[in-house]
Amino acid sequence: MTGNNRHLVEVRNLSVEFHTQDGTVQAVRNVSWHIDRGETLAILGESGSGKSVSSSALMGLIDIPPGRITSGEVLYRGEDLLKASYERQRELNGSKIAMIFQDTLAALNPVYPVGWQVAETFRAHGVGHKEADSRALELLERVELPNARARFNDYPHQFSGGQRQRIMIAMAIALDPDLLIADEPTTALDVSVQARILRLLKDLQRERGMGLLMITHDLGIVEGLADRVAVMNGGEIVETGPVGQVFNAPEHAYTRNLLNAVPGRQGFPASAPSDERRDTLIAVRELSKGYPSSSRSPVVMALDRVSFTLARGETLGVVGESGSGKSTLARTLLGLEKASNGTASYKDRDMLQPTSSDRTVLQRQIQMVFQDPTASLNPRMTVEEIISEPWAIHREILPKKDWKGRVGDLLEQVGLSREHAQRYPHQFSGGQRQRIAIARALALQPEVIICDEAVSSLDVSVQAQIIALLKSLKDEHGLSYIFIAHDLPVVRSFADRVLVMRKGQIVEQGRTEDLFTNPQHPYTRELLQSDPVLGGPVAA
Amino acid sequence: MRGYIGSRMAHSAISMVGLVVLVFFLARLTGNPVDIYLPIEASAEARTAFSEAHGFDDPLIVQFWHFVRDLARLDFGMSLRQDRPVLDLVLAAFPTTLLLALCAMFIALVVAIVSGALAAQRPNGVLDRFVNVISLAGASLPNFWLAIVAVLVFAVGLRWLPTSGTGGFVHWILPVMVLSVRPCGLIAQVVRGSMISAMSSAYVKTARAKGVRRTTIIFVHALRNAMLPVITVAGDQATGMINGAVVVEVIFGLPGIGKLMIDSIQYRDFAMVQGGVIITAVAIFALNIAIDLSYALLDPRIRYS
Amino acid sequence: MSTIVTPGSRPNRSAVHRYLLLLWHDKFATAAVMFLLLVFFAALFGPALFESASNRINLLARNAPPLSFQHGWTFILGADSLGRSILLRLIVGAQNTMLLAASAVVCSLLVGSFLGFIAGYRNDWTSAVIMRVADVVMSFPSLLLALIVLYVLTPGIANVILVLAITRIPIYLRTTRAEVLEVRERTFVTAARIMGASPRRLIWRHIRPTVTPTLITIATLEFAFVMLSESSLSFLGLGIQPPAFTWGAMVAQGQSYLSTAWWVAFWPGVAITLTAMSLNLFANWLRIVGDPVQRWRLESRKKTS
Amino acid sequence: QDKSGDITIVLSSAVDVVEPCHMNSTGYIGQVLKANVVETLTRMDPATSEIKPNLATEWKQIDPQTWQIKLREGVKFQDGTDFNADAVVAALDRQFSPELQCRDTIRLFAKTTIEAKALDPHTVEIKTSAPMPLMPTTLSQIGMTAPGTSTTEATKSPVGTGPYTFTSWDPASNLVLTRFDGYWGDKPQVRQATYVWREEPALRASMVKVGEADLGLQIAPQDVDPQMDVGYLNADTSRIRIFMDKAPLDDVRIRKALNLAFDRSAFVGTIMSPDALPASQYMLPSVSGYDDSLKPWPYDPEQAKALVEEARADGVAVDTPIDLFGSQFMQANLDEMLQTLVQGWQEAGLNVQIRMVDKIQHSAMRRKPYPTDRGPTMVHELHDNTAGDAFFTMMVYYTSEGALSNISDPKLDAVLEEASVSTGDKRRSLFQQANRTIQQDVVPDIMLFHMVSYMRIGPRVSFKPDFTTGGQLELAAISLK
Ligand SMILES: Nc1ncnc2c1ncn2[C@@H]1O[C@H](COP(=O)(O)OP(=O)(O)OP(=O)(O)O)[C@@H](O)[C@H]1O
Ligand SMILES: Nc1ncnc2c1ncn2[C@@H]1O[C@H](COP(=O)(O)OP(=O)(O)OP(=O)(O)O)[C@@H](O)[C@H]1O
Ligand SMILES: [Mg+2]
Ligand SMILES: [Mg+2]
Repeated sequence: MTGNNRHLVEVRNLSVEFHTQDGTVQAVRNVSWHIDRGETLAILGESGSGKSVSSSALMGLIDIPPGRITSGEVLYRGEDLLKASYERQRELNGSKIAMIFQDTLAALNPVYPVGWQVAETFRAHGVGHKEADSRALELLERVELPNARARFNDYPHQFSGGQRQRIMIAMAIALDPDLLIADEPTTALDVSVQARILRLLKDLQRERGMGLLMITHDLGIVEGLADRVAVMNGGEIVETGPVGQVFNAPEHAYTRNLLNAVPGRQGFPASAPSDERRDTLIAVRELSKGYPSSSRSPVVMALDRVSFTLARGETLGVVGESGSGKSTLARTLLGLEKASNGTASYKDRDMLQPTSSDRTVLQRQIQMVFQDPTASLNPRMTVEEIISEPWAIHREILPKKDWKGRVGDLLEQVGLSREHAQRYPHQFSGGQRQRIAIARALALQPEVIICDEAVSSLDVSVQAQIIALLKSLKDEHGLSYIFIAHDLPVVRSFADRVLVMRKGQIVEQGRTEDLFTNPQHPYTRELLQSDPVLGGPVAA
Repeated sequence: MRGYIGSRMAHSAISMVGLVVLVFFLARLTGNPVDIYLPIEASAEARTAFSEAHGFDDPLIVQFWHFVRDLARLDFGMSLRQDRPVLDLVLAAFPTTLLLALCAMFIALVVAIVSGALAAQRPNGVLDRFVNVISLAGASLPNFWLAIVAVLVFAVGLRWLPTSGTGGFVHWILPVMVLSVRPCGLIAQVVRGSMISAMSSAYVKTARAKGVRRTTIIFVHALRNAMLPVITVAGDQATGMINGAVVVEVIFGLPGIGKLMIDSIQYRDFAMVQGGVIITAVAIFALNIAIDLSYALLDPRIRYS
Repeated sequence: MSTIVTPGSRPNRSAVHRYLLLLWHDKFATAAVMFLLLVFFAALFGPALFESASNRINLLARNAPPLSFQHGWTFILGADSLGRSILLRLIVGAQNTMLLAASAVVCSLLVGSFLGFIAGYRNDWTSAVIMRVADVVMSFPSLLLALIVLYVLTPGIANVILVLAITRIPIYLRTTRAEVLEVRERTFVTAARIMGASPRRLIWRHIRPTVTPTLITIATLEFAFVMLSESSLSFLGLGIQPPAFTWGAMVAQGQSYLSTAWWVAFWPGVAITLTAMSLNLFANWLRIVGDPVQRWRLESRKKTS
Repeated sequence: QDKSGDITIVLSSAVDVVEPCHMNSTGYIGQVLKANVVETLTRMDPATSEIKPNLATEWKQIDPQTWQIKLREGVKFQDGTDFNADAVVAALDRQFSPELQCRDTIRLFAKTTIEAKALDPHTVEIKTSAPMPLMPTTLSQIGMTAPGTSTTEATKSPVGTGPYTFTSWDPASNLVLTRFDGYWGDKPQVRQATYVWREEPALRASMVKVGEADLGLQIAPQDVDPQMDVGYLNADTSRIRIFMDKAPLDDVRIRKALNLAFDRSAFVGTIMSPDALPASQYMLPSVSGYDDSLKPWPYDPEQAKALVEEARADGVAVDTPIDLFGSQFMQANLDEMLQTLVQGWQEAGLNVQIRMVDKIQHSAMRRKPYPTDRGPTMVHELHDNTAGDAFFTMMVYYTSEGALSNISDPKLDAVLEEASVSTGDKRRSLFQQANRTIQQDVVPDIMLFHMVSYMRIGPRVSFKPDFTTGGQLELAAISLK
């Protein structure tokens, strides 16, 4: 290690391109940045602007081919990682440089218990089995995985999105790396957990002088955590500098745009004529769902006597603790999980055990955007095929000749371009995939869309665009949404009513305005308190 | 899990009944054993006497009733050809077959998994092409050809090993080798195929980011995800061997179930055929239950009710 | 959007052209396709052109070694034990061989995978019934099945295909089912299901593409196996009877000459292996072309800037 | 222990039955037991086909249905019991036990029954229900089992008077015989013989080659190494039987054409071994009743064609496809032989299709009652007459009554009937006459070859096989080097 080098990690002139069927995609162009010990660099930027790709390049994780690093060097304490041998790269990965991946479901090996996978980081770098296990357990407890000891041997698919994200984090911080790359590490975490996780990262940074590369779209986090910020757009860094400077006096037009789009700064939804009596679409009564206890873990009551209604044209925000049963609620309503108890009806049709004719209606009228967009897209289908699939299923909606045009329209509406239609899911960034999933849900023009963290990976400007789109659909076609999110400002700006969930129960529900201004339940208060934008320490 | 095994065994018992009934009645469509057991010159009287002595002149349903009645007492009947209890003969032959199958499958699996997994690291690369050609040749070489060439080379030419027969460990080397070639080729191909997809998964990237060794990534992370078709195909091959590695048993003079069954079928030794089928079916059913359970063990997302 | 697409270096070529180009980038697959075409034409025109020449017995040329031209150029691969040109017999035999093997493999593949999809997708009593029937088929001695078919039906090619197909159904069935069990749990299948996709669509559009490559790999390997096992049925009187013949029959005929005239069994063996290998290389190519995550392997090669 | 007197013999099929009353019908039983463990009252000299004394010292025919046999004295069974008249009676009676279904009995006696009784300790009288002029020959095929042998169950450890005791037997892998010290005759050189079996000819050849075995039976002609392998006529004669009931096979010209249309000598040394003999009659030349003057049909394609054309001109349906049935288990290279024949017939203008069938179907084709739903039919078959008298062939295959016959020719029947009850030269010449009629006039078959087998003999032993070797392999005849 050459001591004469100032920076812990320095990226110079990095360019990455991908080969695709239609030509070459330049994902990253001449990107340069650096991080010093104990410093936090935040990379902000539009979804698909090359944040994930440029950081994976550091760890040698880009598939070459089809990817190609066309220029640049990555210096870790003066050593060019792009030229390092495989074995050297392996030594550094995990121990000196670690990464929290964006898409947690795909990133965890589905066939191994999570504890085993966390412990593997230790084992890969020479720690014995016993010790690795005990340290892994310690870590899982540290990232607040509930019941960590009992759930040590559960498999990734048995955890909620936020829980998986914490498992990923545990894996990454296991060996106190010099540099931690955190790619959207908290998108699935509720604000209070998020705050504690961020504090954990900060502590580590302070104790060990860890450098932190934070990729996020959450400006609140950036403000609270980062020392410097780099803004990416279209594969390039358009602006960089200390946080305060960039946020207070943005130079680049894109940065300005971004800062203006932040939700929550614009007040409450103007549209909600909320007292008007509207017909009820979905009525849920006393819905419960327990997961049978596996070998060691106790029965998990993912839903505990949940009751609520959804009216036509209404947006129902669902917020709450990570792992509180929000996704389970969505899945149960769609019949993907068998409810243990309770009823749910859609326009007086039984949703839990529908007759086959009812099922057709339900499938036509209720759509869902999954929390894990990557997994929900068939890797062997082009985007065009994916988005037009609803029409192929429900032939009456759109004649085949119009599919292509309509797909293009939808792509543009969600902020992608028409040319993307021929690409495959793996060729997109996390946020782009999320938008493809949204486009697919919209394609069917259903009456209800259940969005499970549908906009969590989107940068604020695209987020704003999507929210605006959803709102306009609601106004024009009377769509209703069940909108599951952790991002309270977004919920506040979009939802008419809000449910707050905790440990499988609804602890509070009410009109958005009431709830946000006058929270009743202590948990709701805690939640609002922790939000960096709404009430947290870094509130503007 | 226990409930699953229980219901599987119950279902298998029903299949077993079906199998036995099928074998019993269908086998009797394939000609009269008299034509083999008596000299061709035998008079009509001698032929009738033979049929009577062995109960072939009873109505089929009566014969079946006798069979079932004896079976209930675990009496599988007597071999027409050898005039010994079927059960003794089958149980004497079965260990040979089982040992052959176990050894051959073990070797085949190890070699195939290692070579197939390594080949998949660079599809269409040099190693891949090499493994491809070898495994395909292995999967399409006739067994008898391999067996005879192996004897000519290793026993006659080099004199390293005995030509055939039973005895010590050395006697098993050639048959096991010969027997493992086809499953090895087949499994290597399947491993290669499903490993290619597994290696491009996101969790492989995670493992790389953790600094996991390449061999661990291949053989621990990717392989387990790729194992589903592999064990299915391996199971099919093992089933084939339990049914009898006929060529190998015949050529190397190993007294296994395959040879026994082939002879019994050719000699219309119905009691033997029935007994042999029951015993091999028990093994095959058990193997299939084990394989189905291993799906759930390999991939926790697969669960059986 | 933010990314830059360098304007397509690919003008709008037709799909056929594109696939040919993709094929061209895999030289092995190209060679394989050429060989398969060769076999195809041999199968199509061989019998018309050389039928009688290939059956002309000439005991003087018995077992003539390869590259001996004294009997004419057609004896370049040598002669069989009746002095017939091996080359011509390979060409003429292609038709029967392909007809038989291809039909048997395709039948068992189609039936097996169809049942496998049902069994894997439904996973209820239908699945249990299908799987237990498959168990029975796996445990039923294939020689006995052959004899039964022989006695119950009239001998003919269709019946060989029947026997070969039935005995090989379980491997496709079990492989398909195992894969389906896993794939149907994936989120994208769930996503399609809540969109209202019919089971048929789920299976065809979402599950099948993931399962097919494995099935094709197995099928290509089975091809060789079926070609060889067919000949073992013909001695029972089931199947193709002389003077008609297949490559498998040629191998079987050469079996007894292994130590004296290796070429009699060798060349047809090579033909079988090469065909299986070509099919397999072609299947590998298809696997890569069909997998968007892998396709670059065939695309990127054309522009090494 | 001294192993120098121990040898290993590799057979071509598993010894899974050792019941001596099948030993003349099932080759491997005879090869193991006959003259080794179990002896017969008389024996045939292979060189002359004459019947010689063995356990019997003399015999005479009292009247057409009564024979008197004098037994050798001082003989003991391997279990220690005395060999005497009572033992012989027991052994003969056992042969007729209904539970045993003795194949030898079925073949040798057909419907004839016998009654044996002891006249004195060393004389036995046998009364037969019908005249049996060939009693001495018949007795050369009946094994004398010890009186203690079960008469209701096939024995699994036969006891006889022979020079070897049945020591151990694992039906799955091997069988061992050990020299019997109380043997009445000369002490043989071989101390112990282990029999193993391999079905694959190349394996048997290899085993002798590498020294794992000393004798290898049934070496395939193509594997023959003249240094080690000895060929011998194995008593089998192959032919194609013609079912003379359907056109065009009911026309003698066609049957002659079938015989003329191929070159028997071209097979010899190619598909058939170089030592195989083209056959003119369905028995070996050593059999009494064989006619030396008869030659195999010549190769005359022109005449064959002419005969076919002549028949065609007379309105015979010569183009009707003829089915030729064969079964692979009968003989090696059968496929090749039949294909070559078919090509010859095709050139002569006849349309023959090969139909390979399973063992049972083949048997069912060959014996009466014949299947009725068939077209013009021919069957390939083998027959061995090791008893040395034409009777054992002619009555079954060529009389109207014969179980395996397709002929109904009263004149021929009369000749054969007379021959069967005659003795001496008259008997021989009547059979010869019948053979001539059959080959020249009736033409009920296409006679092919007297078949040859090869035995591989290892360097430690010497042995000279002959046509009886297929049915008996006398260990005493093996000498050690
Ligand atoms: N394998 C690939 N083939 C082609 N294009 C790719 C591939 N992987 C990524 N890209 C493209 O590269 C660009 C950068 O992707 P990247 O994942 O770095 O985006 P990101 O900035 O992380 O976005 P997000 O915030 O949505 O995660 C995207 O436009 C994406 O479409
Ligand atoms: N298959 C399963 N087996 C056992 N437990 C499960 C399973 N799936 C989910 N759980 C548990 O059920 C609880 C609720 O999970 P759910 O996914 O609904 O949470 P969530 O509210 O969506 O959380 P997040 O915001 O983190 O996505 C969690 O504690 C989770 O660990
Ligand atoms: Mg990203
Ligand atoms: Mg969730």
